[in-house]
Amino acid sequence: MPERTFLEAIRSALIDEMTTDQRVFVLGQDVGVKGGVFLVTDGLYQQFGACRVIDMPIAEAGIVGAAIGAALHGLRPVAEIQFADYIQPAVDQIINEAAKLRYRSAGDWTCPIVVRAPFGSGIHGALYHSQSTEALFTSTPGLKVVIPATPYDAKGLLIAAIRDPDPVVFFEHKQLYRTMRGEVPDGCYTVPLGTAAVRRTGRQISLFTYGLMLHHSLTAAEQVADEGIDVEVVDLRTLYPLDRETILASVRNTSKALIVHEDNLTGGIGGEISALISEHAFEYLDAPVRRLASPDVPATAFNEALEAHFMLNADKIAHALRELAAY
Amino acid sequence: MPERTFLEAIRSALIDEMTTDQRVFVLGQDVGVKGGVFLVTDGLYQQFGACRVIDMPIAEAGIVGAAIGAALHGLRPVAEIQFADYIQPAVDQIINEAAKLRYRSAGDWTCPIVVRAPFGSGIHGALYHSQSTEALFTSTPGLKVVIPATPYDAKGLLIAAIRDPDPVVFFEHKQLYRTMRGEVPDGCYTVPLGTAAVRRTGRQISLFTYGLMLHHSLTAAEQVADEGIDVEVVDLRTLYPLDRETILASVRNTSKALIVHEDNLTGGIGGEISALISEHAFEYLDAPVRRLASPDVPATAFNEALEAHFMLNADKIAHALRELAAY
Amino acid sequence: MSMQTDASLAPPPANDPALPRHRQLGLSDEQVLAALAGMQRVRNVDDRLWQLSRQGKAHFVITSAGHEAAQFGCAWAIRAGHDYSVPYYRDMALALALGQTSLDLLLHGMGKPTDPASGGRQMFGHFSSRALRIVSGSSSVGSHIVHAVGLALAFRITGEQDIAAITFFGEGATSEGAWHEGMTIAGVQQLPVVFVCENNGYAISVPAHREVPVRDVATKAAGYGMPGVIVDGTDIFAVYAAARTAMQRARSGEGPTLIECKLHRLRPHSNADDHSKYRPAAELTALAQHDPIDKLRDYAMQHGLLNVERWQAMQQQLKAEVDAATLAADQVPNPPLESLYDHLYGSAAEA
Amino acid sequence: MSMQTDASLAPPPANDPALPRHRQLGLSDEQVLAALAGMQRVRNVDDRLWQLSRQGKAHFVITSAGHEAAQFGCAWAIRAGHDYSVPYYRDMALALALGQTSLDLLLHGMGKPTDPASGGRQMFGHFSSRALRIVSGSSSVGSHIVHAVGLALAFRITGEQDIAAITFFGEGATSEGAWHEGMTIAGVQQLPVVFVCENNGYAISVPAHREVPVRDVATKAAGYGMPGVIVDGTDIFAVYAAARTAMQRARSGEGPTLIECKLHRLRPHSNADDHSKYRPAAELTALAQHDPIDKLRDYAMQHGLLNVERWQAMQQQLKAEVDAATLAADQVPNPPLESLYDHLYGSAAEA
Ligand SMILES: Cc1ncc(C[n+]2csc(CCOP(=O)(O)OP(=O)(O)O)c2C)c(N)n1
Ligand SMILES: Cc1ncc(C[n+]2csc(CCOP(=O)(O)OP(=O)(O)O)c2C)c(N)n1
Ligand SMILES: [Mg+2]
Ligand SMILES: [Mg+2]
Repeated sequence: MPERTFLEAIRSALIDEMTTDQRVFVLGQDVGVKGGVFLVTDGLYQQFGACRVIDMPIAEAGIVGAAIGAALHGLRPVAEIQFADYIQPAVDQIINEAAKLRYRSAGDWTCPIVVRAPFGSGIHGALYHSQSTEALFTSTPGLKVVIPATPYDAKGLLIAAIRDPDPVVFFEHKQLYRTMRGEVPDGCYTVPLGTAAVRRTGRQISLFTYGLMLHHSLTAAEQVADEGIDVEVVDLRTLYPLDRETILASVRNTSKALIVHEDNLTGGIGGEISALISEHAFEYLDAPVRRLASPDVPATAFNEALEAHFMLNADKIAHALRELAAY
Repeated sequence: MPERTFLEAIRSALIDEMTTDQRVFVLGQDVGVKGGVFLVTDGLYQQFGACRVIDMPIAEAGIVGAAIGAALHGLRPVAEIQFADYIQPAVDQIINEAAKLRYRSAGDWTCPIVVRAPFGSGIHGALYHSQSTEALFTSTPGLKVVIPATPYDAKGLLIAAIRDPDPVVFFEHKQLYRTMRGEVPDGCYTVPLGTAAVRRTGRQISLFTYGLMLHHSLTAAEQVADEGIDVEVVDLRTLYPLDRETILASVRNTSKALIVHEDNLTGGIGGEISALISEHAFEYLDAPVRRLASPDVPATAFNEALEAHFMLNADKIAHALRELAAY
Repeated sequence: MSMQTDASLAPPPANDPALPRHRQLGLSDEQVLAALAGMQRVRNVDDRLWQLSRQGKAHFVITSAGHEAAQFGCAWAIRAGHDYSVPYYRDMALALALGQTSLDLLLHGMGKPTDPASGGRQMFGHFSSRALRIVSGSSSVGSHIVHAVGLALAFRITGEQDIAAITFFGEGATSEGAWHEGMTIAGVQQLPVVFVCENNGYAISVPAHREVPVRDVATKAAGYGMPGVIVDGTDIFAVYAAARTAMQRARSGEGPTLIECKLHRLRPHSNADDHSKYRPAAELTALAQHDPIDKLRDYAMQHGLLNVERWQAMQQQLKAEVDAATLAADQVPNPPLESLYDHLYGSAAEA
Repeated sequence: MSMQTDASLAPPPANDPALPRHRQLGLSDEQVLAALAGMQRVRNVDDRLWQLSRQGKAHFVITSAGHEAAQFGCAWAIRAGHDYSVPYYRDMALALALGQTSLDLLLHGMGKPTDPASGGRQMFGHFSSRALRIVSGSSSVGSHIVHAVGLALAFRITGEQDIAAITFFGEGATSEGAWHEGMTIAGVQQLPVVFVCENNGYAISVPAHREVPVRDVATKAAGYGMPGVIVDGTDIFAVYAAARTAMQRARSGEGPTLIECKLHRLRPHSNADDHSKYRPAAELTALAQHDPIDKLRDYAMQHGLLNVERWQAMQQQLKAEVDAATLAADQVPNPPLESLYDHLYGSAAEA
């Protein structure tokens, strides 16, 4: 199986799916000749032409709204928002339009669009090129929110998202684009939406996470393994709707839970997961459900020292695991 | 002390504060001659003139953005968004601009604006005149989110919000406007932001809620009181930042917690509160932290029967209290 | 498919100035009478909804009174079920002109499960039918324009010819950011889409000069690289002529058009509104002169398409029709409560 | 307050066509030379930032090369510390013209705690100074326009006269919904605000014809009830004349203006961009002809304000200056880590 970076896996998903399904097309700022600011769509313009790889004006509501309109006619648009920090002007289109179209028409109309956006810090992007904005979307019935962590999943989940009959917001961690490599098959395959993956089995603590933090978490799990702390690491993959079964089954097994996310602590998905565990696995718990997340400040700072201080890493996660193990 | 409806209390806050402080002004759609679609600003145009009671185009980002600009020059804008369902086009201005201005300029600039919006269901408003959209804002450092439940608080909290040095999103439940009456002093007074209020003391269950649901919760607490279930009812009032001390103190006392909100269950503020309790009062808990909220569908339906089925009420809350008491 | 929508398939118009206007436009007498009947039909539904709202049976009314000629005039230029229409809440008359029935509208207004627009989920005013290619909208002003643009983009991508999207909105909506973004994309790509502004001079209570920075909304078109056309929106023939030209332009790949229909909202914004608070008394009195139904009726009489008897008979029949439809709608029982959870997500099989 | 900003307080211009252009505009020789020095100073900072980025000492560079005349020309019409300026990331030259120093810019570019714009929090390109009334912006394209409009609204409310707000943006930003809403509000209320479009023909890689539906952004002004003016943005005097007229219009209550400065982005969008991928080679070669610094230098020489020796001396001095500023900025230590939590909320005392 060929090795690909996370970024190449996403590109490969787009190419394979566009080749297979004529209804699929890509639209966004700079996705054409430039191939996207991260080069995710590099070469697509040459391969599929200006009609299916569409450079758009700086108009996020227009981009998502146009995708919605095209989906109404049966197409399968994949809209790119250049950074997750700029998805806000499209919030109304995503939440009030895309996510409600099926429900508000009692199933007469549907809205199978994908909105891709790079998110996350660690590339010196400071306040407006680093945000984790998934919490804006994880309280919207009708929507799905997907965040892959591995190249294999990135491709399989993106193809599944494109084929899904409902709107999907698909966040890609910028730091994974070039640093993460893995085996990624040629051709189309899907990884089902709505299912988490147990990346490491363990008996003492369940760690729930997604995106870049999965990798820091796995490193941390190895660090503490030597100390006799056996951690199960669950990659959530879909944040909305959550895979409750996998989450609850894991924590019923281990009796302790740590949730790790790069998004701010307060109001992040961690609260929802903690609440779910409390509600449905309370009697299994041997310790408080813990959350480890970015501090409650607007986003990472430009200054390198502050950026490093802001960001989670394996050491911080290992520390939280040790504390929880000692509880 | 004069009796006022919830709506009159808000109007009285605006009038008194505009009289006291020349920097305060109101802007929004139909707030002028018409006095707002709910008549909250009725008479203000006549009293303060077109310069301080400004009818605006249908441009929510423009309304909030103009408020931000005016605040930069030292004014105290109170922007009205006609329905909480239409705050989405202003999300970028609220989250990325207002909430980050102080932080991003290291304190050089500040942004003391208030954004008022009526929210909630029960007036046959269906999918787009009924939403609870507070969860969009309860993960944003730099912002405050306030939701009053009584006429007294509505006035005091609104004046506090206007005087607050930072941006405040202020949601008013439409059903309370005319149905809720209470004593409301003449003249200016404030109710501090960031502090919850214990509305009913009790020893067995802590019930955390806000807005219209406070009243249903108090009714429910009375219903179950006869059955020997002693409920403490806490009115959160400020959803961001949460009054952790009051929440934790209450639950440490009662050992059980129920969170009630009209917002959807998944992704609502309930998850955050549940997580806080788990994290900081785990050892005091005698039962799982429970959440009772609206079902995870886009919003209430227009059909009366479905609307009634969607909505929480005292009976549903009493039922949840009984279940929790029996745990 | 409704009668009105056949007009766009009519033979090329005979431009003989001696002919009455409708014949010049290639419209038959029957088509004119059908439009008149349709406009009166929808006015009756409008009347009935206000009445039902006072009875507590319809919880929301948003009137199309005064807008009927604009909507019926455009409908003549639309092939329902082929071209896409993306309406707003004011477009009850359009929905009817495109093929929805009085019963459909009353089921919608009464929130019944058989409401074809939303199954009783949406407030009145959210007309929708996939069969007729009327696109479901939200209440969020201006947010639907981009969907029409996206549909037009889809035709471009699939290479479909001879098809267009048309969208409707008030002058107030033209202040929204999303409207601008839709217009911009349509202009940049010269897409097959027609934008129809029903300019009634008010956004609820706010008069146009406090919400629109120019006297004519059509002026805005120049900034988007498309023609802007002003028509008398109470004159069904003027509207039809403009809409037909615009739709033909769109369908033949010549790009988008903005049409501004100047007209009057004859009633308050909705049943929750009292327009006497913000409209001068003289203006309210003068409204009667701007009723598009009166105009078309007078035209039909002048040109011998109609006489008083036939008009009265027509009105009686339409009255009976709305009574029957109201009765039928009222009898539809509420949906099962669990249906609240239906249609949230589709199944994989769909894809 | 910088030298450039005094120009707007100069005596009424002498419109004698025999005079050199700057004298016709009431500008002294010293002012012209100061502007030239300023433009070269900021170009040096630009150069230095690219260099520092290759050294890993500045993580983001967004160039103002090619835009200097537009920004300095406008700055002449702004009374810094009195009028409000609401810039975008391309406006490094403006920040300097309004009174920020090379050191300020380098501190900002290197993310130092003493960065006056953001205390090292924002990426380079987010110029801000409350003292100079330069408003802090986000990176979200087009979102700042409304802030300028809100400032202008504030002047209206407080009744302040003889003050205006001015805001800057690229042609790409004019597609954003928020831009439209700001323009609409300014137009409806005829507010004292000036909109300056620095049209460099690209939004990152997307050429203007794929992002702007009209050839001239100035065309859009008509839809907002304000004049639209096109100027050669590489000609500092043309820009100054337009900006001065617009600011005077605004200050005297005559309403807003949209100014379009046509100019060229001489370098890639940012240090993360490679513009050879999307700009034709011939276009890249031709860029050298559009350097506004060369233009102003040639003008100064032609009119005897400058000679080769003096220009060389000036350049050397400016080179030394940027070296010194770089050294000074580089030596500033990182902030204490706990400062990450500062300035999240204010204290009640502030209010
Ligand atoms: C985004 C948004 N903001 C505000 C509203 C409230 N609202 C409903 S209708 C309306 C006025 C619309 O005026 P116009 O576009 O002129 O249409 P008209 O009703 O006059 O036909 C407003 C402000 C809304 N529905 N959506
Ligand atoms: C809302 C938003 N969308 C997208 C971006 C990404 N982006 C940054 S600069 C830019 C191009 C802006 O072009 P223009 O407005 O012409 O200004 P220029 O850079 O050419 O001076 C884009 C798309 C952004 N910063 N904000
Ligand atoms: Mg109107
Ligand atoms: Mg540009």
